[in-house]
Amino acid sequence: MNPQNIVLGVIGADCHSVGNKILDAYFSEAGFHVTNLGVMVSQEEFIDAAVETDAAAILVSSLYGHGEIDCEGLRAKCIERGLDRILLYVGGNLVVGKTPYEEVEKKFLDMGFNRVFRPQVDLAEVVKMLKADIAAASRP
Amino acid sequence: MNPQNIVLGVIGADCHSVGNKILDAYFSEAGFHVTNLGVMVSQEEFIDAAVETDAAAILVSSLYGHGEIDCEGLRAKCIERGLDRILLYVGGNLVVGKTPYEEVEKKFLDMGFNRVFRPQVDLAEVVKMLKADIAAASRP
Amino acid sequence: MRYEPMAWKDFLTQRKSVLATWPTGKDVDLEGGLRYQRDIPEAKNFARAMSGAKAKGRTLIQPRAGVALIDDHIRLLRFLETEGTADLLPTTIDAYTRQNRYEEAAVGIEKSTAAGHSLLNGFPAVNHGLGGCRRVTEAVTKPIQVRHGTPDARLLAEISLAGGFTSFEGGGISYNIPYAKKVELGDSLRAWRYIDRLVGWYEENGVSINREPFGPLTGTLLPPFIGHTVAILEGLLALEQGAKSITLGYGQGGNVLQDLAALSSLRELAGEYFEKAGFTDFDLTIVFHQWMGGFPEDEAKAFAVISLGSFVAAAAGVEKIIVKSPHEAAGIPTKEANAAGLKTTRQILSMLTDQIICGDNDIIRREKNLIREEVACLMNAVENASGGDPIQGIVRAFAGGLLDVPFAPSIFNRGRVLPARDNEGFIRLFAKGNLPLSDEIMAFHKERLAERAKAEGRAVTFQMVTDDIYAISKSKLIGRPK
Amino acid sequence: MRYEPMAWKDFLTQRKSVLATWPTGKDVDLEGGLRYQRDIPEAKNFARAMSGAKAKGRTLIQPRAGVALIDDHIRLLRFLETEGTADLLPTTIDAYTRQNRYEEAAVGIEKSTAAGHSLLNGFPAVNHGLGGCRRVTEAVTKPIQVRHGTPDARLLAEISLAGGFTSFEGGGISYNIPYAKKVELGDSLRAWRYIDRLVGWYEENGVSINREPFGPLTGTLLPPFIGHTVAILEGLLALEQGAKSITLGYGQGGNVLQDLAALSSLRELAGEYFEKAGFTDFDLTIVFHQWMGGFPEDEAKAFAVISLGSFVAAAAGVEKIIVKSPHEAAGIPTKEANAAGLKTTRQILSMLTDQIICGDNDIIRREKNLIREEVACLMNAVENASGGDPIQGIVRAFAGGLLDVPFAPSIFNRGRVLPARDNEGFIRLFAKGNLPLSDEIMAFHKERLAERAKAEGRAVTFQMVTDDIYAISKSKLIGRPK
Ligand code: B12
Ligand code: B12
Repeated sequence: MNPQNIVLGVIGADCHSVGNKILDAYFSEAGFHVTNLGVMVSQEEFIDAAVETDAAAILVSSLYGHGEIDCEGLRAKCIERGLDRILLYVGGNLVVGKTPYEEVEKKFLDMGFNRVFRPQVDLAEVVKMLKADIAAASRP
Repeated sequence: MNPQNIVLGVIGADCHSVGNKILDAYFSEAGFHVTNLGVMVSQEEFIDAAVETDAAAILVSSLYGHGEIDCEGLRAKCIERGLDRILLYVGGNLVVGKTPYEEVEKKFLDMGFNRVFRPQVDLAEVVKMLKADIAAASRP
Repeated sequence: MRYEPMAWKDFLTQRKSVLATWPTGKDVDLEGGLRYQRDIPEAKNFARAMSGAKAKGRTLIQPRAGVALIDDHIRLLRFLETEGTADLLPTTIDAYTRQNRYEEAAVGIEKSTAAGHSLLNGFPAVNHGLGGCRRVTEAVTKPIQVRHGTPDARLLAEISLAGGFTSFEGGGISYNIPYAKKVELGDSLRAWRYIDRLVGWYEENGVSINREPFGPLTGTLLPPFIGHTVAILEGLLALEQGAKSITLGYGQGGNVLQDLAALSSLRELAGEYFEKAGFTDFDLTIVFHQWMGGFPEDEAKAFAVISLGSFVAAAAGVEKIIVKSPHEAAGIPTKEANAAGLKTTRQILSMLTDQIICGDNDIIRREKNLIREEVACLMNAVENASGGDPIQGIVRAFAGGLLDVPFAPSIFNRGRVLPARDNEGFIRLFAKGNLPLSDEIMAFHKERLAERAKAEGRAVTFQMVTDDIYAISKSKLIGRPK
Repeated sequence: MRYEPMAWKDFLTQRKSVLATWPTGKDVDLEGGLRYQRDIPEAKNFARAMSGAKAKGRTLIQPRAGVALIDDHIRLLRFLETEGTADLLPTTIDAYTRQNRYEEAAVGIEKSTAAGHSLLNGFPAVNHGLGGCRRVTEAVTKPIQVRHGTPDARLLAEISLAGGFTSFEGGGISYNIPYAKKVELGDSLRAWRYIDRLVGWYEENGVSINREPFGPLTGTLLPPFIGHTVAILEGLLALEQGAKSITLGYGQGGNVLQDLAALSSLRELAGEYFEKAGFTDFDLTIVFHQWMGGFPEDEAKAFAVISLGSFVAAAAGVEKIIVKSPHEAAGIPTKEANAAGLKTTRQILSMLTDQIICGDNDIIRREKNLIREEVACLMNAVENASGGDPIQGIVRAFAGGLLDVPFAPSIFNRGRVLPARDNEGFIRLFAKGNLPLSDEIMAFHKERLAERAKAEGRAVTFQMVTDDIYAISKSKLIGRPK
């Protein structure tokens, strides 16, 4: 696992590209090697890229509301493909409609994501967490 | 009891005069003889005017929030002064703060008012009710 | 007119009886107040905040807020400065205190304590006294002002200024005519002479206290020139007694160009009249009040009204805006609703802060000229009636209907003036009562209203006025027939 | 460029395969659709509503709304027309349908039925088929439009137009570049040729169907001229196929004067380009979109953004405004939140309806000239690349970066253009990529940005762009450093 490498993308049929471009710039600036798959990324594409780059984390965005449907099963597929220590982060407008963040977080933690972020998250905080989480995951 | 005569005023230390002027014009137009006491009217002044004009109803306004304190005891004082069949209407922003109308209505009905109105009330409806209520009260 | 500060000796004599009108009066002493004020950090001085806003071209936002009990009031104000990001804080005084009915205010405090929530529509500062005021002013980080509507606010001023408030709203006309029924105008003017003298004394002693006459008056279809004349007169009376930091106000009328013209002319005319009267050492700033008439009940609509007012404030570049809440039509706002009004306002102001919107244009120029002439008519009439004494001039002008505020409750106001909107929503005069306006001016008003009447196929009657009063609360600017 | 309607024979051949792409396609027949459309009352025809608004100088309000299930969708729309007083209704299509992924839409319908609330971000009209669409269009009293973001919307158009919708949003560029990743531009343009031909056919047969290219594109710091060029090109392509009722759109940029200039120039330029291309029988109207970028999370602030957009719409006098809700930053709005956005908008529009606000002024004139020149640069480049065929011109222009939409997801978009705000909040170009703008024009953009950079004491970098993208959601217009 290369602790520098992360995979980034917007899942499903989601076309929201603005946040994705900003995340790419931000995490690159913060020292990561970002493989940015852009928008409309399938679970398979995420996993292929993670395998290929030996990534430490996959950062999934979903803005358009179908996150619940699109993200289901990603963790299981990762394990299937041998990515059993990979970190899964997800953020954006994850479900349809204004929903208390706690509910959303629980839903996606239950799906196997390590961390769940609201759209207003401070990216500096995310970088800190990601570095710490990767360090923890890298320990034998 | 003269079914045409009504007394109008804004109770307490309340200076809101705009609605009062409109009510005066509206009820006069609708055929009532309105004794308009204007703003800042005490319970005693209302009752004196009602006694003097042999009024069928007193229309109390309270806009400024102290309605609860200012209106307490008006019914008892009416009875004391022999106005035992007089109709008491009250309307406006009767309590401090945005409050469900049902709560406000209950509070003022309990105080002895016959009808309680929100500021958005349609005055045409009020005229109808008032005529009907006066007719009912005039029956032996 | 001659302007003369009140003799200090007379002030001190009066002072004794003023302080004796309620027990908390005895705690106040002038020197103690001054020492206390001197220790207030600059950042909390209202007058400085206002002149800072002028220098930086910023618009400061201020809510109205006041509840019965000290701790609740502090919690409310803190919420408004943190969550609401208010730049300036108020302490709105309850309506019993405004009428000097301190016994009833005491009952209100008791009942509020018992009920666990405020049964008063404001903070009874006199009853809470010096200590209570200081607890409040010390608990906040922003400059804080007393906002009320008190014809005779002498005791309130003594207590609250010594209590650390650095701005005091009101005036002998603007806190009588719209707020009282039977208070003689001469009495309230003399009471405010005292208050202005007190403010002047603080100024002489190096403590600047902001004074803000209440511009919107009845808040209901007020043609700009009436409010402007009152504001300028009260400004002159405050300057006469030594006040220096003067904030004149105007309430949103609803027609954007009329509002822009009004705001710009208020600043110009006040400056000119002040200087013509011989005052030079003053710091004039302008406050704009979001719509002061009946609000729509629906909160989404209320947000629109709040936003439109904020837009005008930004376009006009005023120093301060007084903010309404989405609860306006219903009742005193919760702290959340109050903060919501502030946040909407802030968002509009921030989005517009670097923008030029409407510069000057022909219509604005036309309206400014009109206001200038109208104000001149009224100011001349007061001058002529005054025999040299401004207070006499004002009292006589109101008695003769030369000054007349539409819809006001005071029996010392003639109440013959009836305004209505023209076909574009400008507020015009339908009946001028006895206002000393020239024939040309009245011809213009009438012509504009005739245009509307024609468009609506009805005559200009009181029904039109009523329709206009209801209009904004029914989602329109102009009350057209269905 | 030559404009030629698609041969009817080719249309019919293509039609067979289009209808075969999903089972519900087989229910659609052209004549049946026509008969159905002819029976729709005039008051429900979208094209007529738009031209009526133009004639009366009114601004109609329209929300976005769509949920997975038919009954819920009907309830939602009815609520928006009654409580929200919407003048025009939408049916927003879900994102699976937009990508022709009808199987996934079917899953979404199932899961939504199971969950008891919508798990889809729109109404899957293709899956619901002709019957479903007719139930919806019959259940409402207002004209209703399909709003989506579908590169290949041929089947959706067939079903929804035969299903009683009288307006269809989108275009071959505007529903590809911002909405898709790998769809060839030529493919989407040809798909939309088909759709426009279908609309043209209805027109030829006496049924007017409104067509609305999607103006705001990525909704993110879009300089007016880019959107305008795309809108004009899509207008031309629709006219080519016989569409007549054309509504061109523009999304709020945030600087009021730039927005006013943009709206006024969109109308002028489109008219001119349409006529220059030989089209005369068209009915052009303008739609303004309230802020299409990131919204503030706080609802009170969102109301301010909604209000400011409404203000601009009123000042510009557009025929239609698309309304956002206070939930925008969070998720698809509840029906109440959606209605709240409508009510705020209505209140602003009604208050301003009889007012003239900003007429023309020097800044608006400057910006209009700039936009005119910029659009000319781009239109010429497309013309030159076209070899006479507009579709070729557009495909080649995008390939060469002569047309380029900032922040778009499509790999057929170069994505080299970077916009940023100048010191007054006008959207300018920081990097022009390969856009064929003249040196004078670019010198103006650079100069204006340099002014801001100087004011902020930093260079014009990508950080500035990012700051500007976040700005409105953080209560500012310009993303200044702290
Ligand atoms: C204009 C106004 C003022 C003006 C009044 C000028 C004047 N002299 O009239 C000024 C600026 C002076 C003012 C002052 C104050 N105001 Co004020 N004011 C308003 C405002 C904005 C509009 C009132 C109005 O004229 N409406 C138009 C008329 C036509 O409507 P109306 O008054 O509601 O009257 C109609 C109905 O209520 C109904 N009605 C009334 N009475 C009755 C009786 C019967 C029997 C019936 C059937 C119907 C009926 O019919 C009337 C005609 O349609 C309202 C809020 C609002 N409504 O938007 C606040 C409001 C009434 N004011 C309020 C307050 C608190 C005050 C102050 C105490 C200051 C403060 N703390 O903020 C002072 C009052 C001091 C005092 N001594 O009274 C509060 C009351 C709060 C509450 N009840 O919880 C309100 C609701 C604002 C708020 N949300 O905080 N105010
Ligand atoms: C601009 C925009 C569009 C543009 C997008 C252009 C483009 N190609 O990018 C257009 C107009 C095309 C568009 C289309 C649609 N949109 Co849209 N759109 C928006 C809007 C207004 C802003 C998005 C944006 O760019 N924000 C700015 C960027 C910087 O912020 P961001 O995207 O949130 O990304 C940041 C954070 O979320 C976070 N983040 C994101 N992912 C991750 C992941 C991790 C691991 C971390 C740590 C952080 C993180 O960091 C990012 C950078 O700061 C939002 C609402 C809003 N936010 O105000 C709606 C919104 C996202 N759209 C929405 C919808 C539904 C759609 C549509 C389906 C149309 C519709 N039904 O209304 C289509 C989508 C079709 C499709 N196939 O995807 C909904 C989603 C609803 C929901 N979740 O319940 C929203 C929320 C609006 C709403 N309230 O209805 N949209």
